[in-house]
Amino acid sequence: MKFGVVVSEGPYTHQASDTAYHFVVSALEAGHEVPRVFFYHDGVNVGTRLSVPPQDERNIQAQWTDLAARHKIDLVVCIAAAQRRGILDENEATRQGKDANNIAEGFRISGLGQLIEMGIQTDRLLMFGD
Amino acid sequence: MKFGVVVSEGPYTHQASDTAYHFVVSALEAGHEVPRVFFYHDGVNVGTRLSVPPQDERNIQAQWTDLAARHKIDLVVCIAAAQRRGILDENEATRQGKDANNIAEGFRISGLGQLIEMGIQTDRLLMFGD
Amino acid sequence: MATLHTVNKSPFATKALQSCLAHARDGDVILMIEDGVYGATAGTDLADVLAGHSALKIYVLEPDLQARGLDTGRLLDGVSTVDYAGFVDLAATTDRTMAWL
Amino acid sequence: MATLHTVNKSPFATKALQSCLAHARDGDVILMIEDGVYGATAGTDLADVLAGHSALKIYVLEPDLQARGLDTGRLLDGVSTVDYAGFVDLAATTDRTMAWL
Amino acid sequence: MSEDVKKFLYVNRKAPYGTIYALESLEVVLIGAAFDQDVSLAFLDDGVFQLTRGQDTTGIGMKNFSPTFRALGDYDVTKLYVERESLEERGLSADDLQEIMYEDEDDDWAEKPSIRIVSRAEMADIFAEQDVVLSF
Amino acid sequence: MSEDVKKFLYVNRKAPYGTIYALESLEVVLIGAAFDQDVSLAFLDDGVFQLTRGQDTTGIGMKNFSPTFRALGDYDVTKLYVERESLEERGLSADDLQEIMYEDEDDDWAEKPSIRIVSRAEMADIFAEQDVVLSF
Repeated sequence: MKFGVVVSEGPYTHQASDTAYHFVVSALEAGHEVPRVFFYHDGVNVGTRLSVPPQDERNIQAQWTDLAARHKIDLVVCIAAAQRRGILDENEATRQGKDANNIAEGFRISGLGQLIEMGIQTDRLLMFGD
Repeated sequence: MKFGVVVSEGPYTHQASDTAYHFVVSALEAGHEVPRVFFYHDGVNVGTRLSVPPQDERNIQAQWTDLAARHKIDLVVCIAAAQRRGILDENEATRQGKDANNIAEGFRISGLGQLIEMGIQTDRLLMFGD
Repeated sequence: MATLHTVNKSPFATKALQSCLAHARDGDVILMIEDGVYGATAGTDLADVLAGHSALKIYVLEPDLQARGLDTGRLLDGVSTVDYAGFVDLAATTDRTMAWL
Repeated sequence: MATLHTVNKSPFATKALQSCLAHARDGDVILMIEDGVYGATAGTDLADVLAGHSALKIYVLEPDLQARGLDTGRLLDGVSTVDYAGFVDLAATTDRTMAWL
Repeated sequence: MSEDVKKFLYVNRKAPYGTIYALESLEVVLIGAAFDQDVSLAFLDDGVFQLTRGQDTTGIGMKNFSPTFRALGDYDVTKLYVERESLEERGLSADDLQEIMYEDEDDDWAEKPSIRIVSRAEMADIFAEQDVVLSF
Repeated sequence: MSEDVKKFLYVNRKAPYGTIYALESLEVVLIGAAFDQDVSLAFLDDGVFQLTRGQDTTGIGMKNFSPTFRALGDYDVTKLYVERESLEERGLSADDLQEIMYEDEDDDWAEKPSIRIVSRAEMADIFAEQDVVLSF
C-alpha cells in the first residue's frame, strides 16, 4: 500500500515530525511504500540544514535526510509556506535576492500541487501536526 | 516604566509576534521604555533574514528590525532555542561548521541569562506565545 | 496588588480561559487577546463561564475583535474594550502580568 | 468503510477528543497518540467522555504512553495498545485517516 | 465521475488570524482546485469563525483573507459544509456568515449559495464518504 | 532578602514531549538559578504530567528530561508547587510523582521534599506574590 504523509509542525517544538518519522519507518519495514512526505505550515522548518541540536538529542533533519536517501522518499517542502518562514534553496535565494540558503540535503522546494498529487496517487494520507 | 517582552512563537504561524510588536509600538508611543525583546521557543524564527512574505503581507522580521533601530531595542534570540531550530549568526555558523547563517539585522544571539536579566531589570514582563 | 491575566486562546478550543478564571483573585484584570476574544461574546454555550466573576475586570482587545468580524454589540455585559495603548496601560497599572498560553 | 481518527492532544487541554468522538461513526477506530494518550487513562474527571462509545475501537500508542510514565494498568477498559507498526496496520486496514489537530 | 477523481475534504477546525492554519488551508484549496477532484470544505468547531461577515484586520496589521472565500466559486469549489451545532455553541447563526455564491453550470448558471448548513450527524456522514481528508 | 532579589515564578501548564515547552522551561530554570533570585516553579493543569514517575522515552526516540527535575535542588531551586486539583482531575496523586529532594542548608542539610502539593486557592495566592511570571 502507498502512504502519503504530511508534516505540519516544526522540529523539536512539536512531536509531529517525530511521530511521522516513526510511522514512515514502520510503514517501510512492513513493506508499504512512502513515495513522498510533504512538509507544510511550520513543518517546512524540518528542512533546514542549519539546525544544531544538542548532542544528546536526535537530529530530526538528519533522520529524514538519511531515511529518504535509503528509501528514495521525495521530501517536498511547500514553497509558499517556506518563503514566509525563511526556508530557501539556492534557486529561490537567487530569485529572491537573498545572500544565503538553508535547505538540507534530500529536501526539495516545490508547490502545493505536490500535496494534492500525493493525495491522488497514494492509498492513504496521514497528517501529523498540532 | 520599563517593559520586558518575550516572544515565544514563530512569525506568521501564530499571531504572538504581531501582538508583541503592536504592544511594543504602543508602549513606546506612551513614553515607556522597552530595552529588550527576548525571542524564545519558535520565537527565534522571527529573527531570520531569509523570509520572503507575500508582497501584500506584513514583513514581521523587517518590522522588528526597523523598530529596534529607531528605538534602540535589544532584540535577543536565545542561543539554545536557535541552535535546535537552525537560526545562526556568523560566529555560530563558523563555530558549528555550518556554511551559511541567517540571522537578520538588529537581532543578536545570546544566552538565556539575558531573559532573566530582562526580568530583573524591567518593571513588567509580558509574554506572547501559544 | 492586582495581576493582569492575558488569555489568547478560544475558550471553545482550549481550557486556558477556565483555568485563568479559576486562579484569578478579586480585583484582578483579564484581557482577552487574539483568539481569546471569542470568550467575551454573548449568547454562546460558554457565556456562563464568565458569570460569577464580577469581582474581576474583563477587557477585550478591540483590534482582535474587529479582525474576527465581531461587533462590540455582541460582547457580554461588563466586558470593556481596549486598543493596544489600553493594553499597555493595563500592564502598567497592574502589578504583574501572567500569560495563559 | 471505517475511518481511523488520530487524536494527539490532551483532552484536559483541548476539545479535540470530544469533537472527534462526536463525529466518529460506529465501527470507526480512534488512535490516541502524543499528548492524546492522556485521554485513555482511567480515574480521571474525563473518563466518562469515552463511555457510551462502545461501538468504536479505541487504541493508544504505547511508546507515547511509556514516555509519559503511564502504565498500561492505568488504561480505561476496552482501550488497546499498539506500537508504530500497529499504527501502520490501523491506517492500512481502515479506509481513510482523519487527524484531529 | 471518472475513477481518477477522488473525494477531497478540507477540514477547518481553527479560528482565523490567531494562527495561520485557516489561511494556509485556503491556499491549498485554491491550488488543489486545478486538479479536477471532487472537493468539499468542512467548517466545524472554531473553523466556523473563518466565515463570519465583516472581518476587518486593519487594526492587527494582518491581511484580511476572508474575501477569498467568495472567489471559491470561480474555482469550481462550491461545497462549503458548515456545522449547525458548532455555530449554535458559538452564538452564531447562518446570518452571521458572509454570503458565498457560485454559478451552477448544470442549471443555466443560476446563482446558488455555496454554504450548506449541516447537522453534526450529517457532517460525520460527509467525513465517511471521503477518499482524502486534509485537516487544518 | 535584598531588594535586588525578585520573586520569579515559572508556570508549567503543558504536558511533556508532545511539545517542547516543558523542556525549554527547565532550561530557563537551570540558567536562571545562577542569578540568585527567589525562584519557584508552579505545576498546574497538564503541567503536573511533567513530574510523573517512570517516564521512558526510548520508544519515541526523544530525550527523557524528567531526571533533571531531581537535580534542581543542587541549583537551590527547592520550591516546586503542584496543584492538588490538577492532579485529581487527571487521576493522579502525589504518589504518582517522582521524589524530588533538596538539602536544607538552614536545617543542618536535612533532606526535604521540593514538591509541595497546594490547593488551587493557594496556587492563586502564590501567583499573586510574584514579581515576574514566566509561562510555559
